[in-house]
Amino acid sequence: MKLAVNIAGVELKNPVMTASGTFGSGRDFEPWIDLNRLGCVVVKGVAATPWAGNPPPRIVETWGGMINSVGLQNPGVEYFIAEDIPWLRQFDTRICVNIVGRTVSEYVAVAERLAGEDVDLLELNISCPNIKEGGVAFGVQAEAAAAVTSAVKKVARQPLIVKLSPNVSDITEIARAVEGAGADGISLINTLLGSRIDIWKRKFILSMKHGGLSGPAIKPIAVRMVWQVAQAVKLPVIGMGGIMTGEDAIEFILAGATAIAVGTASLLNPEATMQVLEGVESYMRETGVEDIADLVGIVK
Amino acid sequence: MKLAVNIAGVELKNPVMTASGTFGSGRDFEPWIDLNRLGCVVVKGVAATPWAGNPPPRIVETWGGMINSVGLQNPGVEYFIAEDIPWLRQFDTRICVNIVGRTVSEYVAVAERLAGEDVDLLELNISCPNIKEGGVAFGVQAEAAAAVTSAVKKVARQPLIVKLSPNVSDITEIARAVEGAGADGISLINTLLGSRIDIWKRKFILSMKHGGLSGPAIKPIAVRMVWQVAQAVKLPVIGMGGIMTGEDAIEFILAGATAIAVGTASLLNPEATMQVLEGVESYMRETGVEDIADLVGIVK
Amino acid sequence: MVEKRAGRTACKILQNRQIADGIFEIVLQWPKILHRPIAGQFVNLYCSHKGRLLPRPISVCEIDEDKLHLVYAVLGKGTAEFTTFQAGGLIDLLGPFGNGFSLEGKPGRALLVSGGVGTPPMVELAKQLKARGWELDVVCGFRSQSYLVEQLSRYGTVHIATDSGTEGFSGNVIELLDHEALSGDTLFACGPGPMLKGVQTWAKAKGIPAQLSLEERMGCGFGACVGCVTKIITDNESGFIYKKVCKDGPVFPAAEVLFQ
Amino acid sequence: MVEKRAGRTACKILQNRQIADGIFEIVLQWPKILHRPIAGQFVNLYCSHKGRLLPRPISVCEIDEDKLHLVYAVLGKGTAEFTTFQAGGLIDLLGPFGNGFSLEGKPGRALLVSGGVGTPPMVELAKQLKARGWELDVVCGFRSQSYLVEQLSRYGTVHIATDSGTEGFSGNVIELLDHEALSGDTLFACGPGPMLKGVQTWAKAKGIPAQLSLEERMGCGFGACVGCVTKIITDNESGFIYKKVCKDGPVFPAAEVLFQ
Ligand SMILES: Cc1cc2nc3c(=O)[nH]c(=O)nc-3n(C[C@H](O)[C@H](O)[C@H](O)COP(=O)(O)OP(=O)(O)OC[C@H]3O[C@@H](n4cnc5c(N)ncnc54)[C@H](O)[C@@H]3O)c2cc1C
Ligand SMILES: Cc1cc2nc3c(=O)[nH]c(=O)nc-3n(C[C@H](O)[C@H](O)[C@H](O)COP(=O)(O)OP(=O)(O)OC[C@H]3O[C@@H](n4cnc5c(N)ncnc54)[C@H](O)[C@@H]3O)c2cc1C
Ligand SMILES: Cc1cc2nc3c(=O)[nH]c(=O)nc-3n(C[C@H](O)[C@H](O)[C@H](O)COP(=O)(O)O)c2cc1C
Ligand SMILES: Cc1cc2nc3c(=O)[nH]c(=O)nc-3n(C[C@H](O)[C@H](O)[C@H](O)COP(=O)(O)O)c2cc1C
Ligand code: FES
Ligand code: FES
Repeated sequence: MKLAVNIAGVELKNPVMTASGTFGSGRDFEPWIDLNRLGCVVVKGVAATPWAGNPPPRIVETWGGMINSVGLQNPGVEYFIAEDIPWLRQFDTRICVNIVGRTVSEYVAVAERLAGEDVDLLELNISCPNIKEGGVAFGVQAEAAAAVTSAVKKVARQPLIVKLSPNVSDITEIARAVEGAGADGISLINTLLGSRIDIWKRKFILSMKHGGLSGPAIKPIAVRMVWQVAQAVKLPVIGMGGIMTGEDAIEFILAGATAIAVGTASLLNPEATMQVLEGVESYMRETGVEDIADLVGIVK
Repeated sequence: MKLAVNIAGVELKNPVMTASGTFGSGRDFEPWIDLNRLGCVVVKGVAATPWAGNPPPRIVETWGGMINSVGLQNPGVEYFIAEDIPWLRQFDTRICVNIVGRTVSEYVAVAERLAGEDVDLLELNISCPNIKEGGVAFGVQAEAAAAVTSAVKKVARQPLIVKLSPNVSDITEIARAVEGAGADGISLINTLLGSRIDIWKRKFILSMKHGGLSGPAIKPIAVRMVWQVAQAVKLPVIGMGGIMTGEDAIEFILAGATAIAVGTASLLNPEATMQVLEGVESYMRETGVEDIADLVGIVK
Repeated sequence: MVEKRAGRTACKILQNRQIADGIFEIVLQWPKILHRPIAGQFVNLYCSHKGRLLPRPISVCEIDEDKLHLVYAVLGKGTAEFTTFQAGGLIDLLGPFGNGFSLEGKPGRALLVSGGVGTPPMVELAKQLKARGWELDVVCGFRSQSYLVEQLSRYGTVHIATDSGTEGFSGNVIELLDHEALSGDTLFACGPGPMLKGVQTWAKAKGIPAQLSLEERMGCGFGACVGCVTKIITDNESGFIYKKVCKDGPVFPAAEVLFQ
Repeated sequence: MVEKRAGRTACKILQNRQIADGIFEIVLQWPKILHRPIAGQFVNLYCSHKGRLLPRPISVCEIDEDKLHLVYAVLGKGTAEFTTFQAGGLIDLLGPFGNGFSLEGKPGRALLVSGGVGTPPMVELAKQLKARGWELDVVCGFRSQSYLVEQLSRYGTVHIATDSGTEGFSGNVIELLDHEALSGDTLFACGPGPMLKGVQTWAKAKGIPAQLSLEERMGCGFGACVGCVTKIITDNESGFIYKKVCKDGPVFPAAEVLFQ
């Protein structure tokens, strides 16, 4: 049974990745899972300089999901290089760095700084709804998405995945724009903008009012968008949004995802990535699939 | 305790409406509820001529929600006038007609035909994702939304609510466009485009591949959009999307909805509208609210 | 004014046990506030898992004085969840819904034809028909293992076909009908689409009036969502209109159903 | 290599009963595969309602040989659901998590100050401190009805304040501390934010080193989501950095916590 997949020239031993921001750099999961078994660790968003993030409350529960407004708190790229790359390199897994920024030059700075570093993939997060400064603005306008993609592509030494926002009228337009601008792959979906009000206190629960909705509630939207994007571009697609089980992962793969990422599920159960991997394997066994590649995008 | 609300000059005895397409014209609910207790019955989408709708399967379950691709099956405006208006007029409740069309002139035809009829409100559905012909295209482009709104407004004799699609990058842009074009109110959200794949049969479950996601899963997106639109326009807003309880309804009202509509919940429990109404009443009692209007949009 | 009905009701589970591979019988205490169901109607059962909100429509298998028997196959996650429900516990139910089989007409010889979990509704149907003086042949097709045969034998002659040939006739119900040269004055059928299509053709050829009980995915079960439609032959441009399986059906005259 | 831990574990419920208005004690069989919790740590409890997926963090109240006692207030829908769980049933649990109270230092006189459902963690803490030779004053504030007082009295002198004045001192815990002129070599506190802020100020004024156990909404409970942060005083531009309540806390030195 062949589980290995290829994303923009980088071989992953299996299609199970972690979704950025739900796995830190993996340390918090070591007590439960063997990181060597992951196809790729996608680390939490890394910025050029340390970001403080948003004030609490940052988390609120919704039916079948959660909203977060972490605001990309992160200790910056220097810390990441010094601490997290060596730590992650203990494990036989791929490293993908999720890059965040407020301006094109901030994104570029991170990619530039990582150019000589030992990471396998870059993921450009142009879709986080949790910062006022604009990350998300890049994700909802095709020209802006293309501009940041091509600027980063110029300096990047690793293949560049662009992560799309689902908060758009036409996801294929953005996908085509970043493909045209030189992206090597596309990942989606990031969170949907949502909010919850505390009716007793009569105020928003999150300090930032709105935040990003994730979890199984959003899976049907994610599956639809992954399918649309897979139809629209030639790039490899990484699918995510509400994956809880191996069966969910297969749904994304059939829709056109070469690899998939587990996000919120890992927060609810630190062993989720392993369960998803085992679920994928047992689906392949049960249905007699020799090579996972034979499933990618076969539902038209 | 004052529950009555005013939508564009039409008084509703209470803010609880039915969401179009989840209540037929009310007949199916008569065994369970007293229609006299509803603020307003919003009927299933009515077209100029009978529409056949999409082939089955039209329904699929998702986590905390469902996807439908009914495709606006309806017997047309003549049937509606002959059968449903007299039937609904037995009850002391408002009638709002959800208008669907494939072209501007089809929308106009329905509004024109209803001009001399005994209905209280019109709701322009420019947001149904379930027809190929384009309804949704009106809902995702500001100019198209404005064009259909002003065309219908010219012939309409009842106040015109425009129902927005959530599948857009900036809901406030569309809201402002239809406000500018003469809408008397805005209702939102319609369903989010989603899909599910049967991994054993390796095909989409719905015959149309994609459909409209509704139910509690989408509530946080709906609350966010209702708040954004209420901030952006001066029109009364009718809020919906995943309302299951009176507490959910209050969340929308605090976010800025003058009235709310119960959709999927009515399918899961035919008494849902009554339970929502009772929940709203008991919240008002518990928190000492004299007039529901005092709650509208107070969360900023 | 229509008659008022009780809403979603938590019913007491009296029994819930496996009766064949992947097939369970659940017996519920039937609350007096609910309408008494008739043969061919169904009830909506609901999951406890609050990710799964839609109804699971399950046909009335048999109704005693105050007990409802249902027989369900474990098909997906919802029916799998039902198997974990224990006697003594509660299950949420709405219904009964649907038109049921029409039992009108002068008693004679009736053919009941079912496939898989189309068999459960045959039990109450057979009971009612026999009570009205009909003579019955019940023809049931299964993949490999039969169930409900004992109950059905009380009311008529049971003929079994299995795909695997492990029990009874080896083949499908249409082949069995022909093989045993069965006939009748009327026919009732319930089962998967392809089987019903075969029954439709067979009955038409023999000139036997037939009623078919259909299945479709449901959003509500009581006519509100227009989700559960099937094509019914009509004299219009497209040759059909969509009717609701939950309210106009699930039982339709065979001659009216348009299979693809 | 870090030590391996057991994942989400269904724990047997031995008891689940109301001990005061809206306050429940749930006793769980503590599975051997889980780490043994210490005072000030918490566990994640999970709902059965699959609309509610996030953990409900609940502090360790007391741990016996193989039994975990938790005391929870019915605050919202999730804790309301917990009240329906029956002895003999199972509840999903992950943990224990958090740093717990630091019990280092030469035994002396300790002040334990709690408000509302900040009281449960004081029980295991008091037990551990007493075992280490500390003398304890436990000062607990409630809205109107006390609980856990009997357990706490085993380990030290309990002083009660109620907002309503229905039991003990009428007022808040700070007022009671002053009123009884209590003091100590160290202080431990758990309770709502405003109370902790008061304790911080009080302890600072008295020069008593204090540890505060904080609460925040959690997405995971084990450090992965960075959702549960609180402001910790730091010598940087903004004067603080965000630290995780679940992993860096929930217990922080009082001097480091920046309240708004
Ligand atoms: C009128 C009617 C009567 C029925 N009577 C019986 C019966 O007596 N015994 C029995 O075993 N089965 C019966 N079925 C089929 C039964 O409803 C489905 O097997 C069941 O809903 C599957 O649920 P699940 O959660 O296990 O499957 P999943 O595939 O996990 O269900 C997902 C969703 O799809 C729907 N769904 C999936 N398959 C079907 C189907 N074949 N028909 C309708 N909805 C489906 C479910 O209701 C649910 O909403 C009947 C169906 C209908 C329409
Ligand atoms: C470290 C820690 C220890 C705790 N120990 C106890 C204890 O021993 N006894 C006790 O009664 N309570 C304790 N709490 C508070 C308890 O976690 C909340 O009361 C509970 O999660 C509320 O859940 P709910 O579903 O009833 O409320 P809802 O408001 O319906 O919950 C919705 C969501 O918000 C979260 N939430 C709501 N209020 C709080 C809160 N105050 N703190 C954290 N999350 C919240 C819930 O976990 C859930 O994710 C503790 C909290 C923390 C952070
Ligand atoms: C707490 C949290 C933090 C996140 N942080 C990031 C981030 O830093 N960068 C990013 O690209 N996406 C971030 N995301 C989005 C996820 O990577 C993922 O796209 C989204 O949650 C959908 O997947 P899920 O439903 O499986 O969680 C975050 C999501 C959550 C829940
Ligand atoms: C089965 C079904 C049919 C619908 N048909 C229509 C329709 O005809 N016209 C319309 O404007 N909206 C239609 N909708 C959308 C609902 O009115 C509502 O906007 C949406 O479902 C969100 O609300 P809910 O989550 O409470 O269902 C339909 C929704 C469902 C579930
Ligand atoms: S299931 Fe809703 S109309 Fe039939
Ligand atoms: S709750 Fe996730 S980091 Fe603390």
